[in-house]
Amino acid sequence: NNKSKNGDLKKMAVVISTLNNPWFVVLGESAAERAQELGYVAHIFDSQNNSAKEAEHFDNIIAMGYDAILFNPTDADGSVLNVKRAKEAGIPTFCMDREINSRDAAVTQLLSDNFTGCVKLGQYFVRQMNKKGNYVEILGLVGDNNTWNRSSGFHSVVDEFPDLVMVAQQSADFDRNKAMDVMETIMQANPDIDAVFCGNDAMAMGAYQAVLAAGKADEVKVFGFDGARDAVEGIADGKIEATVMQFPVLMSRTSAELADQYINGNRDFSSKTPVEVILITPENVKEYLPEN
Amino acid sequence: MEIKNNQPPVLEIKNVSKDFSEVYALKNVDMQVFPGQVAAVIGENGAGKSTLMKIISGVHLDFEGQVLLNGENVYFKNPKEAAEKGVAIIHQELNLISHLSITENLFLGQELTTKMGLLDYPKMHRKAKELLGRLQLDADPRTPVIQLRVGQQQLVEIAKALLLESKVLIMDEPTSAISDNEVELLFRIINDLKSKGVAIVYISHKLDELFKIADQFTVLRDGEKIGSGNMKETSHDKLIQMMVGRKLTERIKKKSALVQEEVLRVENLCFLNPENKNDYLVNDISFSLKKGEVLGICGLMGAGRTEVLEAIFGLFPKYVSGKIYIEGKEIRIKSVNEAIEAGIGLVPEDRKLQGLIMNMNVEKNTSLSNLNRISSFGFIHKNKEEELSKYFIKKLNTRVASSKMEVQKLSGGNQQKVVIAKWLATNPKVLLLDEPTRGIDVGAKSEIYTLINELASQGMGIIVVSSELTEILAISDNILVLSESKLTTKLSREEATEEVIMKAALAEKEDKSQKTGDGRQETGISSD
Amino acid sequence: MQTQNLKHYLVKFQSVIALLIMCIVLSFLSDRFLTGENAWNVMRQISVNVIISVGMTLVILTGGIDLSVGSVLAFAGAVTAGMLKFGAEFTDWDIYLGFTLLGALIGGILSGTFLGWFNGITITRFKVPPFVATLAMLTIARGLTMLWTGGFPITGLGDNMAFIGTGWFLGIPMPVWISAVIVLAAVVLTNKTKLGRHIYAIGGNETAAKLSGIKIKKVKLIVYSIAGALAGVGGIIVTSRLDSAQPNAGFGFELDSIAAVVIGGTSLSGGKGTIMGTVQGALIIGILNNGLVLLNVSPFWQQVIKGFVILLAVVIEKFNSKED
Amino acid sequence: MQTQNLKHYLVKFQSVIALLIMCIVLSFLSDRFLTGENAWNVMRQISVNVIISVGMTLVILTGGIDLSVGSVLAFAGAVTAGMLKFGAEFTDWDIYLGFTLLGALIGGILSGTFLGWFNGITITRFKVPPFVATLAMLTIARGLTMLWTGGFPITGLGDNMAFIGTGWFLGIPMPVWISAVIVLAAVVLTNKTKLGRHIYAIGGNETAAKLSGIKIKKVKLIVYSIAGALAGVGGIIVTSRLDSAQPNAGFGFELDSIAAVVIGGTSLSGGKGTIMGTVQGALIIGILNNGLVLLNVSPFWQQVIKGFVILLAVVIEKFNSKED
Ligand SMILES: Nc1ncnc2c1ncn2[C@@H]1O[C@H](COP(=O)(O)OP(=O)(O)OP(=O)(O)O)[C@@H](O)[C@H]1O
Ligand SMILES: Nc1ncnc2c1ncn2[C@@H]1O[C@H](COP(=O)(O)OP(=O)(O)OP(=O)(O)O)[C@@H](O)[C@H]1O
Ligand SMILES: [Mg+2]
Ligand SMILES: [Mg+2]
Repeated sequence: NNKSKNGDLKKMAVVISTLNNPWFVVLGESAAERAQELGYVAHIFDSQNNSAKEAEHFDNIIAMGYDAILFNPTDADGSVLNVKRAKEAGIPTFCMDREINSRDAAVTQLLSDNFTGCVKLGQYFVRQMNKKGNYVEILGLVGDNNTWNRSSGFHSVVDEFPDLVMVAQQSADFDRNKAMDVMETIMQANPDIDAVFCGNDAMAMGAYQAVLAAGKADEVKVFGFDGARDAVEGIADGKIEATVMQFPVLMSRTSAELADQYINGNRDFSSKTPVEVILITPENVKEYLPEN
Repeated sequence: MEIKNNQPPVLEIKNVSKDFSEVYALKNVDMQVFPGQVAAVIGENGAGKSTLMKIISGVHLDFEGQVLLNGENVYFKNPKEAAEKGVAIIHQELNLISHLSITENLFLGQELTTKMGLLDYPKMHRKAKELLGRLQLDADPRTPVIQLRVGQQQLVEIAKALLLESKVLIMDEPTSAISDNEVELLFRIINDLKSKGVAIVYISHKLDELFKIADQFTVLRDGEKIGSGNMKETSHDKLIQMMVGRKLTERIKKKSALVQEEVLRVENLCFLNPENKNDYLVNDISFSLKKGEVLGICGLMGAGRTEVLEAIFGLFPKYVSGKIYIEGKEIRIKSVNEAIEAGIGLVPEDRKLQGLIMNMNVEKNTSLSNLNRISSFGFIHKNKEEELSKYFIKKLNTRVASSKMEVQKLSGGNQQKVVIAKWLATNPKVLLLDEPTRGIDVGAKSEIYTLINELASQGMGIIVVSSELTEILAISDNILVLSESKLTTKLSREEATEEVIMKAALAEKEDKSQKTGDGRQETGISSD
Repeated sequence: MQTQNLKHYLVKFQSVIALLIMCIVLSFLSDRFLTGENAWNVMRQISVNVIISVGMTLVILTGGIDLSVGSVLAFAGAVTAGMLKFGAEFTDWDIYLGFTLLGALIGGILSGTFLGWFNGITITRFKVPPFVATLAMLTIARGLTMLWTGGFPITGLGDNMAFIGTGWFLGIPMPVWISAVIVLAAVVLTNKTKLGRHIYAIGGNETAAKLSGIKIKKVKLIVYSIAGALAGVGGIIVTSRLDSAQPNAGFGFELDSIAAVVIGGTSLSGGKGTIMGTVQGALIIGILNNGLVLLNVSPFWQQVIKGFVILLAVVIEKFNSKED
Repeated sequence: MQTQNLKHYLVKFQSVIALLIMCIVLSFLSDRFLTGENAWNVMRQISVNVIISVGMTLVILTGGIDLSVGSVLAFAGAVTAGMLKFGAEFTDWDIYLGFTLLGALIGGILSGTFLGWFNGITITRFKVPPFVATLAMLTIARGLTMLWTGGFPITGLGDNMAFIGTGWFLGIPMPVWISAVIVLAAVVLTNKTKLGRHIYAIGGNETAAKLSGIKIKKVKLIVYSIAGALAGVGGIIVTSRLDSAQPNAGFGFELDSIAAVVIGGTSLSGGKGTIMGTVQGALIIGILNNGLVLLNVSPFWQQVIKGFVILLAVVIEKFNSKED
């Protein structure tokens, strides 16, 4: 029964941290799509990476009486109050991809674990590098906790190996263009770089462009995170070494389905619903190419 | 010549020198000012008059020499301190905040407050109204000054200084923007202040004024004091000789070389007030201008003289109606460009705001309306440009160090010549001059008169708007008198006298005040 | 005289007209728009922008600009949260200072004021153009915030702190109270005090103001400090509402704030404008954001429409005031 | 006369001094800084900023501002990439148009020009203040880019396209060539042409310019169109360099660009400034970014240091030009 009391279709709000990044566009659009398939009206809200903006969206969503929120938070801590407010107003929230630091505010959180993903990536990284060499890390937005989750997951493995030397750690704000500029300059300061680890695939592609332009595509191994389409293709073409695939489509479709179950009376949810992340390397890339 | 006086001076300047990065503006200048008397300071443009006044009033802080007030050495750190010690100044340039009201401008920096520390508007408005009454400026003190005309703004500036009730009042060209009517008024106020023992330092390029009002004079030339003395013991010519260091040829009355060929005819020119659809700024004016004729336009402040010129020049095509003929052909002027193409040039009233790009050099200002002529395919020929400006520098005798000098560094007279040069370079058939000699020294003035004559005798039609009757009388062949945006009289040079003109200038005004039963008399008109 | 007066009023309330048109259109398009709840919603949402825009108005009235408000806001929020949560520890002297909520709030506002004052100093003493000086502060304050927080948000600030941003008092949300008080104070400041006159005078004609004996440097210093202090207040509210000081809070706020000021009719060249105009400008932006969301316009289209509506709002204003 | 001349030269090259000091300090701190390779690196990195800042300089010289450059850049890049990759399909008429590289490039630049022209129209015909008009365009163009790309990057544009951003010609990177040609053209435009003179005149004194018969509206329209076209060129280079048109490309470029112009000594109130000054401003910013990364300064500190160095650079300039 997807009709509310006055006969209109029930509504789901999809609140996305930012639509300035294709990965999140996929997340938002597939959540909305699935909700519509299930017979709901679905609307996407763009928080523009701004917690204050997100709070405004929640105010509006509560005022407009949505029936569920599929939520991709801007911040683990800064978004908690929003979810609590929605809960008080009787609107269930389902977190997607990014975590909030509260066990009971959201109905459930569907998370692809950034930390664990980067641990896997780190282990692969160490193997590819034969435990030694110079590498560069390019961080995302330094005020963003995903940046640090990924970075610390990676370092929790890689820092165990003293011969792996991080010669530079710089930020490129998750931006392809900035990553290219930064990488070019880092290569000026450090001629012998063996690898670069980037906090997302956009930056990995930017770093690859820099490496390519410098004629060092064969020497420098590029690692990314996200499983963005061009990065996956890049792995197949031998441009990128590895990335970590998160499954935005799976995650968002599942969250829409769980919300539907909740609305239909199911209350049996565990507070976290982990969604697998998969390390993509040339060995398994075939399965994940867009054609498949 | 030395000034004789029995009283001690209230203000004394000793050995004052001032340089602007290596260029001396003042060299060892002395001066004395006595209570209850008017001390005139005269000199050519750039002689250093304003600079001296700025030193006295605490605007310029680094100078050599001494300023003594009541015999005591003083050093004002800012204009406010000077005002507090009783030295007030009316600056040459208008220093009003255009979006603030009259009251707010008058009390700027010395606002009256209530006990709670908030502004006391009722009290300030009351005092402002009182003061405006004294100056016969009939305006609501709440009016933003931007809505006032230049002359009225000048009166506000004067009022601002009067408010300070100072012991020494410096007036730097207070009459350059107001018409004779208001000048008379100002003189009465000055006389009033004199009788109260206020010392006044008075700067003006209008020598006739000085003979009416001043007691002593000091002449500056190139930053040096050339002489001083009592006004009664000197003459017009002696003063001029001291100022310019040479004898000026007497004002040339132009040979009447009038041909009958008409260059401009205006029929039923109307200019609707953009703010008030029932009001005309120019109301149904027709006249014609012959080749080689100098047509003077006069009237009181706000009579609509400027608007006549602006209407012809195509500045407000939406609000202007009427027919304009150039050399017998009717033309429709919808933009400044079309006016220029038709052969009209306008030297505007305010050279700083309307005439010049202050941070551009002489060369570029001169060529601004003539770029088509000195460029091909949109590229400017620099050498032609330089030639052009050098030609006019020579022709107008503009005093500049080089044609690459920024115009903001020139004195007023030379700036005015640059504006005129810009328009002469367009080779106009008709040249409109709005207050061409405002704030210009006698030397430069006579040069501009000579120039006007010369241009006319070459066949150019010239219209001159001026607030100075003597000027209009000296240079025009025919005179139009406006009153309340209507044309009241056309006079030939022979018919025109100051009395006739003043009467015509007041015609509509009196008419109106009678009609509305408003008995308020326009006072202060006396012609001599 | 009668029609003159009417016209005068029309001109005076020109931007109210743009606002009214928007409200009428929106209330036809969405029955959710004209509800009390939504009204408080909008008011609460714009309160932070109103607060920093009041400071921005003062700065712009003097002919300056302040690009650093967003970063200063983040810094002040982080300082408040840090003081509240961790206190101040001086390990060298073995001193630990805890702070009460009030202490932390004052600390936050003072830190904002200090950064604003620093802006003022670079502008008045070192004669750096306001645009460059505050652009530099934009990165400096952001960097300081990152350093202070280590890039991580500071959370868990307690219910008292949360009350400032989320509480209600006499049926009105706290942020609305705070912004109302600040707006009132600023209206009095600009209209009824010497300082207010001097601010307008400096923006109108700095030379003339100087010749009238106004202490330009002092006034500017005060104005930039006020802007910093108000950014600090904004930072406290944002932090309190989220129960978390975000290191990247306030990103891009400078443009929103300047937009509110300019749409409210204040001239960027200074000397002309009012606080109430700015409030209306912030309302226009706030209602627009709210309305587009209420109407479920797609986020991509929202940006396009928002741009056109802002243009339209300004054109309507201009059109009304043409007679000025 | 001799010392006068010397002083004149010192003043003329004032901003070069700030630049020199920076270079000397950096070459002491890093032996990698003063290498030919790194020099090309810096030049290539600033080329996009230089190109859009040339347009920005012209706009600012007329007394305006253009906040929309970043979004226009993104839009033009997306249009180019879209045309190149997908062509234009008119399903209604069953027409499919493919585009050559040249066609796509022209399309991209024209789309930028159009948005710039639209800015000019709102400013001159509807009398919207430049700040508001271009702020509106900032969101509009971003929204249009999102709509055009659906929020996804357009990638895989081929080697010919890539050559524009990453290729070398006669030992010099292509983007440097392009920016050099544009700078040269702009220097000629500002110094040698009627249009250039009119631009300065309008910014110096709009009333006087109008009274001198200059067509204010036309000149402004041209200038904003040029700014749009140059943003388009910038968009093409960014797209080519990344082999991908990013919907969020150019975000925040307006501030970088205005900073380059202002640091280069152009006055925000118009009428005063030079193209070469802007190039120096862009160099200062570019070298600063480069140096901080070369020295591997922590990203947190980078922001703080960057702010202070910009302040310092401007203070040094001011100090040198005090004698002016
Ligand atoms: N701020 C300044 N910087 C440089 N030079 C200046 C400055 N002010 C005045 N001068 C120069 O000092 C000299 C004296 O100028 P001043 O304004 O005192 O002349 P003035 O006698 O008042 O002339 P006028 O009758 O035109 O008002 C001029 O040569 C002028 O160019
Ligand atoms: N800015 C303005 N605001 C309102 N009215 C104005 C303005 N400028 C001019 N006017 C009106 O136009 C009329 C003519 O003014 P204008 O300045 O042309 O007179 P003028 O004869 O040239 O005097 P002036 O000696 O001041 O140049 C005035 O009566 C006045 O009402
Ligand atoms: Mg003077
Ligand atoms: Mg006039």
